[in-house]
Amino acid sequence: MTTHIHIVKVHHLTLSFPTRKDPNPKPILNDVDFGIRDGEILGLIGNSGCGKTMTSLAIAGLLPESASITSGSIKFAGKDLLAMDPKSRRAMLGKDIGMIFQEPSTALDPLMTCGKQLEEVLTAHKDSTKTPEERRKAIIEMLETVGFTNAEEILDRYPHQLSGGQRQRVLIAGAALLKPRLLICDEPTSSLDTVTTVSILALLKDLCHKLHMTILFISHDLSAVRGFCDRVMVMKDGKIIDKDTTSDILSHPKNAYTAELLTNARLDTRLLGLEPATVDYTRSPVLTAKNITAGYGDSLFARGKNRKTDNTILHDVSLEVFPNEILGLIGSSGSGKTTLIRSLLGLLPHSGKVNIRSSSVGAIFQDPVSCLNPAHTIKWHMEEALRASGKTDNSVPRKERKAKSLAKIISVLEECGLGEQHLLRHPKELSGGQRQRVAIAMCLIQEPSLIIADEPFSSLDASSSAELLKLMTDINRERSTAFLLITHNIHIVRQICPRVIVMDSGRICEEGNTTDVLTNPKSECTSSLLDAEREIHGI
Amino acid sequence: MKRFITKAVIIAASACLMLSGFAGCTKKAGNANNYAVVGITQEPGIFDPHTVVAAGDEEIIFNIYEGLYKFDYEGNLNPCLATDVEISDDASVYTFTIRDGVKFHDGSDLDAADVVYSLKRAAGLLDGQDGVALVSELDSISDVTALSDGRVQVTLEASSYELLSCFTTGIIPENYDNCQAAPVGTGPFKFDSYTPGQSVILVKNDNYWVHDLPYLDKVTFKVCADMDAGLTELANGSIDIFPYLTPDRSNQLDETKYNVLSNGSNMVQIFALNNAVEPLNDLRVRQAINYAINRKDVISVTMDGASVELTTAMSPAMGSYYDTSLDGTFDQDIEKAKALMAEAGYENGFDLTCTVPSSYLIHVNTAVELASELKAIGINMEIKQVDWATWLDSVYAGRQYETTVIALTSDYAPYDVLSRYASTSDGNFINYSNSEVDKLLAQIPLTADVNERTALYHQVLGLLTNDACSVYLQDPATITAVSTRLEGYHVYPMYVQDMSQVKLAGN
Amino acid sequence: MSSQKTQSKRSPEASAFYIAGLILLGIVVVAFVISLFWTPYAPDATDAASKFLPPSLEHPFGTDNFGRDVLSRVMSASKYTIFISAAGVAIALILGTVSGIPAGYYGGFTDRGIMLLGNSIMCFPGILLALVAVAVFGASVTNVIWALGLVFAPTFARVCRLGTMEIKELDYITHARVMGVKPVRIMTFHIFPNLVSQLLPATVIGLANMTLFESGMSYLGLGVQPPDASFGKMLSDAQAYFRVAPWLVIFPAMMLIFYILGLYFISEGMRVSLTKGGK
Amino acid sequence: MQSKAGYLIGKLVELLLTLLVVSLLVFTAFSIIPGDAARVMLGPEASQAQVDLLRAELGLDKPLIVRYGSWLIGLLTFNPGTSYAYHMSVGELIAQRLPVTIGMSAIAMIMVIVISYPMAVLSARKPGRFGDQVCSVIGHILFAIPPYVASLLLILLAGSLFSLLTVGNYVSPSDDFIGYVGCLILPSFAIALPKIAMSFKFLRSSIIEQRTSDYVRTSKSHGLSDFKILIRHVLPNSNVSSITIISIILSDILGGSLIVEQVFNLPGLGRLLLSAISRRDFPLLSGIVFYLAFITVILYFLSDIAASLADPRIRLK
Repeated sequence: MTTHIHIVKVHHLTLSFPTRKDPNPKPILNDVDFGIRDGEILGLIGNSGCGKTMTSLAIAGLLPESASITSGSIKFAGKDLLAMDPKSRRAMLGKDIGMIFQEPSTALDPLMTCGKQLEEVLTAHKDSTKTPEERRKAIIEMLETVGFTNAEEILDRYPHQLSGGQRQRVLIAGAALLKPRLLICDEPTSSLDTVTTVSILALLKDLCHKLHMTILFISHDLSAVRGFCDRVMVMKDGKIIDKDTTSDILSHPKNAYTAELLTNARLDTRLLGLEPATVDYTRSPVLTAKNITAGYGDSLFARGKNRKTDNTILHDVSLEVFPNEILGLIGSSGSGKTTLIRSLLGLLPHSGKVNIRSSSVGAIFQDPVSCLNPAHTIKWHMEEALRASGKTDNSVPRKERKAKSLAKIISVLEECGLGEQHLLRHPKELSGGQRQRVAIAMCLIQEPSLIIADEPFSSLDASSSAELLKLMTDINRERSTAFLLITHNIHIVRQICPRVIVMDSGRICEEGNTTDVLTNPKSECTSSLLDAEREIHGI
Repeated sequence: MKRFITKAVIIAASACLMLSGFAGCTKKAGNANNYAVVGITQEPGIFDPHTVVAAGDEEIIFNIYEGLYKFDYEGNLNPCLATDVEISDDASVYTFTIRDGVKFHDGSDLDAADVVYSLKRAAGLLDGQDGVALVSELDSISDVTALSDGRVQVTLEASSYELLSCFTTGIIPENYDNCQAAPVGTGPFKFDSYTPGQSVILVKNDNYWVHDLPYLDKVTFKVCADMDAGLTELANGSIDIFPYLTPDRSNQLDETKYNVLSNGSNMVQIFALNNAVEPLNDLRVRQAINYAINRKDVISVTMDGASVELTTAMSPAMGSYYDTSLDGTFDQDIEKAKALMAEAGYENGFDLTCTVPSSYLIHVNTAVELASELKAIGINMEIKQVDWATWLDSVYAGRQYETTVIALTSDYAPYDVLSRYASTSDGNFINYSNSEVDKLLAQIPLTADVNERTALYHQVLGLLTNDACSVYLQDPATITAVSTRLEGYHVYPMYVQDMSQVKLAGN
Repeated sequence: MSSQKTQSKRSPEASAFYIAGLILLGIVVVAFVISLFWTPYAPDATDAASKFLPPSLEHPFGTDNFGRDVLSRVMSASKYTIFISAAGVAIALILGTVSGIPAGYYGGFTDRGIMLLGNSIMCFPGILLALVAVAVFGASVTNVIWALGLVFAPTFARVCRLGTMEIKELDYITHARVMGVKPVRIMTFHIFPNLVSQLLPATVIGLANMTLFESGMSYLGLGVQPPDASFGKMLSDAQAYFRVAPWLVIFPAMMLIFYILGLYFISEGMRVSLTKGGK
Repeated sequence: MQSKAGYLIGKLVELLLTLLVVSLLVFTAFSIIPGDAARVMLGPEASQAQVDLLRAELGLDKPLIVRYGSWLIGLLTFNPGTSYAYHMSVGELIAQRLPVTIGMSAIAMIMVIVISYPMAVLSARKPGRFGDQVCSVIGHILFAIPPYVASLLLILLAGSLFSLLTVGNYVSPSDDFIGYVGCLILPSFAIALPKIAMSFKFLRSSIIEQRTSDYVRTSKSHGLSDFKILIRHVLPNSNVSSITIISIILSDILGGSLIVEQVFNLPGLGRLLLSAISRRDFPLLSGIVFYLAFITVILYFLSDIAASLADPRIRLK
């Protein structure tokens, strides 16, 4: 092996949060030892709470006050960081070490223009640029480097006037303004959508070459490092358990935990063998929507006055869902998918016609945390669904009715892979996947002919998603329930949806047989979705 | 950062010191010293001598207006703007001789025309007054004329030997009708200004007809929210004279700074029983209540023992009119009270409501003490506090109440005190009705001889006490704190503040 | 899951607040409970012979200007304080939830109407409104309770409205709507139980603030009426004597402050454990 | 910019509607008060004829709706009638008392800001440290002391300690401005005490919250010093969230002054109010209540505007 110049060398670092009660707690970082080579992009992967963020903060010198480094050392370009005084460490920040963080929406001061905030980076390190004009020039230059074509305008914008991706670019510009040698990126893309993620990663890679920066890239998602990092480290419980080049890790994981992470990331491998029902397109559709136009209303006064300002999100959308069908609905974020289904469910005022053949439509939503009422038990939820469906028979005596409904509830729960033991639990005592199952069970007990599912997998890990998918196809087959599945995951669509609709900017831009649409995209938005997918997952 | 803050604190602190230092300086510079500040607890409102009703207003305008006659601090009625009066034998015509050389505050001289105008105005005899007397006591005047010799003749509809004390009503310049905004009288002080809620300022009348009076250049009547606020101001030296204190409050004052004067107020504090409601319409119940009450304790908790006990409707301050033989009639006797209650069929007692005006601490406190004492004979008295307006409306005018506690004020005139017990009187809010009393009250004004009148008054008092028409409690002491800076202040047996005799100590 | 539960159980800071709060509140509540059955003397029995006795074994808190036992009066005053604040908060809570939840849930004109009324009430400095209400309807315990309930209702309405607006956007409410649950049922059974955690601290703070108001009104003579004892009235009566009989001020003030402080501490404990739990 | 104007117009309409509801509430409340103003003015000894005469003179015999209309017009022209009890214009009476109430509130507000702000900044520097804990506990205790109890204690203290600060001797600002401020300092302090605690608590937690926010972390990673972060980021942001609480405190202070001036015997609106209540002085009472509410409404309105100026998220929607 060739020897490498390490820009950062972390030596047997152990870190903990001692309190008065417990002076020797379990360390958060346990004997962490690695180096970052000059000019490389090093990925640091692990689940939340594994210590990857603490590692980065230790390097940057931004550890919380309560943290204590019990042993080890950190060297940056040969200097022992832990031996330096706080002032000179602070002087390194921004100048030698730049950082960007996960949540671009809150990482900028809402009261200050972007230009001012970027200028602070320069004024904090006085030596670099002198006059305001020079500073301004430097900032504009950097904004252009990170991909803004309207850099001058961005200077005077407030953070809330920018999109998430733009904010992240501004933050990158701030971190890279003084051309630090090391850029620490702490989950910079995890709150961005796929297309933006791809562009941000490309930008980082580009910067890395242009400015000769070294990047420490932290992520919980192994798939994100594909094609981006040179080397990857895997962290678990404060220890680095695996370390290798990216290609080796992805193709031949040596460590069992790494392999597990990898399989979780590759949902698609488990999708095979799902069998949705066959659809008869000649039957009359369960749901017909014609010329749906909808938007979010303004305040009372604005609504009357300026009709010009266009708050319309959906433009003239028409679609049909046939019995037994699982219809996929894909599109980038902001394309109007959620608005569409809210209109279909009658939750939003809209123009146009929605025709639903059966009286009840079920719905399951994205967030497993808020899909159930935290104040009530699962039993209550099921009873409430049953009551709301109006399918209880009021002629039978109360006691009998109760027994009957309980039996029904249990049978539906069992169908959804839950059991009697879950009846008296509260939502917080269930896992995300279980909660989504309860949500489905609540739909099923109402015996709907159509279930609208809005990104039900996006917050679940791969195995739970797979199980949930299986449940959905089972229901589809056995109960002949139609699904309208909104997702950003094209693989799932490919696997289970016979037909797909692609949306962009509030319009349906493509519609048709899934295989046709995905292999031979006719519209630009479909191809860009597919490109982004390919970039990230390497498929 | 820290240094900055310390600095700021120091600056702020020194600014405070400077401010208050200045405040001290300027205050002293403003002292011409020859002034007095009197604390009053009632908001002044009316300065017209004929429409004035509230005692709190009268005590101020006593210094501005003068009548034909005027009381002194011993209760004597002395000639003032009149030098003499001649009363016809049947007491239906009063003829006054007007004093010479008196000037109004506006510089004009006092003459008979002014007196005629003033008396007519007070009696409602001017054009457009429809005969509604502004001063209801003078309602019986049928005509006022100026005689050729400069005297003024007053003719009454019905004879009365008891009317002289009513001629203390203020005399104002002829055809003057702006007394509310700009009072003009002949008194020792001129009206200067009134700031609602804060003060009334009077200044010396240099042309006052009594030579050398008044001594002070300026008198300020300063409004204090209540007795305790006044006490705070006294302790602070911002007022010089404060009447209507209680002994336990005046005891807290610095003796070197304040003299405390105490005197009867000629008020009658009454635990009024509505004679028209069950079970108070039963004489035995009223007697029982009278016997159940320990007046000494009432006086002890409300006035720290400084008041005069009452058993009848008149204060001993009224001198010979007061009937001393009634003293001690209702000394506390629980057994007797219980027996009377049993006799009346209430051996288990009953519930009672006492409606008291919340603005008068002394009455509220009295009610509290009474409620506690009445428990002994099984009467469970609930206290309902109402504001003064509601009290006037529903208790005094509407007579919708069971019991109440109030102090009845009056001029220093016995007829004034007792006339309210006539069954037809507007002031008979206890609904007392005794034909014998009515007869006596009609007879009194027609009786020329003072001794005979006194005997009749005694008879009325005896009947009132016999009927136990209400519970008479105390003549609350008027306790006044006067700064040692001043001397010559006298406590009147009525609701006035005479500032004309007050002067700086040692002068 | 269970580890999470123990973690969010209570921080030492929160428990310190709880303990301090419960001790202070406990003193007043114990006085209150005992006063229901027994007080050393009848609280309104006057005794002219024993006025202004300083604290002694016979009268641990001394006697007042009527010779009444201050301890007995303080005990019976705690009854009114606790009763008025509790009843007032109950009224405010009921009015607040009944108006606030629909306002938040329906939005639009319902919201505007209800909030306009609420904001209008909140535009009066609270004590002013309570004073005027009591002045209009007469000073009595019932009227004080109603006045305070009315004054505080908009505060609770706000909490409910904001909470409802937040909760109604959550998936489980959307779900319930999709399932066809009736709005009234959604508000009562789906939303209200989830507001409890927000209403609880507001209730405790409301109790304390209401006590402050009540004592202020009694101080001005427009609250609890004599001879019944209340802290505010006792303090205003004692004001004249606080140079000669300081115990008349000290003990009622102490109990009043204990009660309010106790409530504040408990609400602070709730706040701390809520925010810590949230992290 | 369009919707900015819309925001302003919306707020203005809301303001006017609120004022209308406020005026209705006030009027209805005072129309149902028992007690006859004429009887109160004339006192117990007056005859019914005199009372009736005065009633007609005051317009008390007219129907309610007519009285409301004329009253509302009076309010809008800042001339809400003549006081029954004082025989003076209500506007004039209120204007006379306003210096006390406003002065006291202003001084109290200055005290709240001047004392609580530095305390909060210092306390929030090291949350959980001894000094912070002491501040917090003192804050809680101050919070629990009713203003009138604080007043009593202050009078006691002031009497024995600093006789420089005058108690109960009101000086009008036109006579002697410094004396005026001097006589208001103690009462203002009594009102300010619990509010200092309140604003301290709020500011402290808001500063602590801001200090742990993401953009502070960003600024740290940019190499800014703690002091600079405090001044440029933490304080401006906590100020934005404090604007609402400040307006609430101001309204509380106004209410508190009503009680405290009673203790200090200051001729402010509170005493005028109580005397108006007991004298059934309807024009005066309604005038005071309405204008106090009016001031509060304006304060809330201004705080909304201030918030929109300070926060670009509201300003540039």
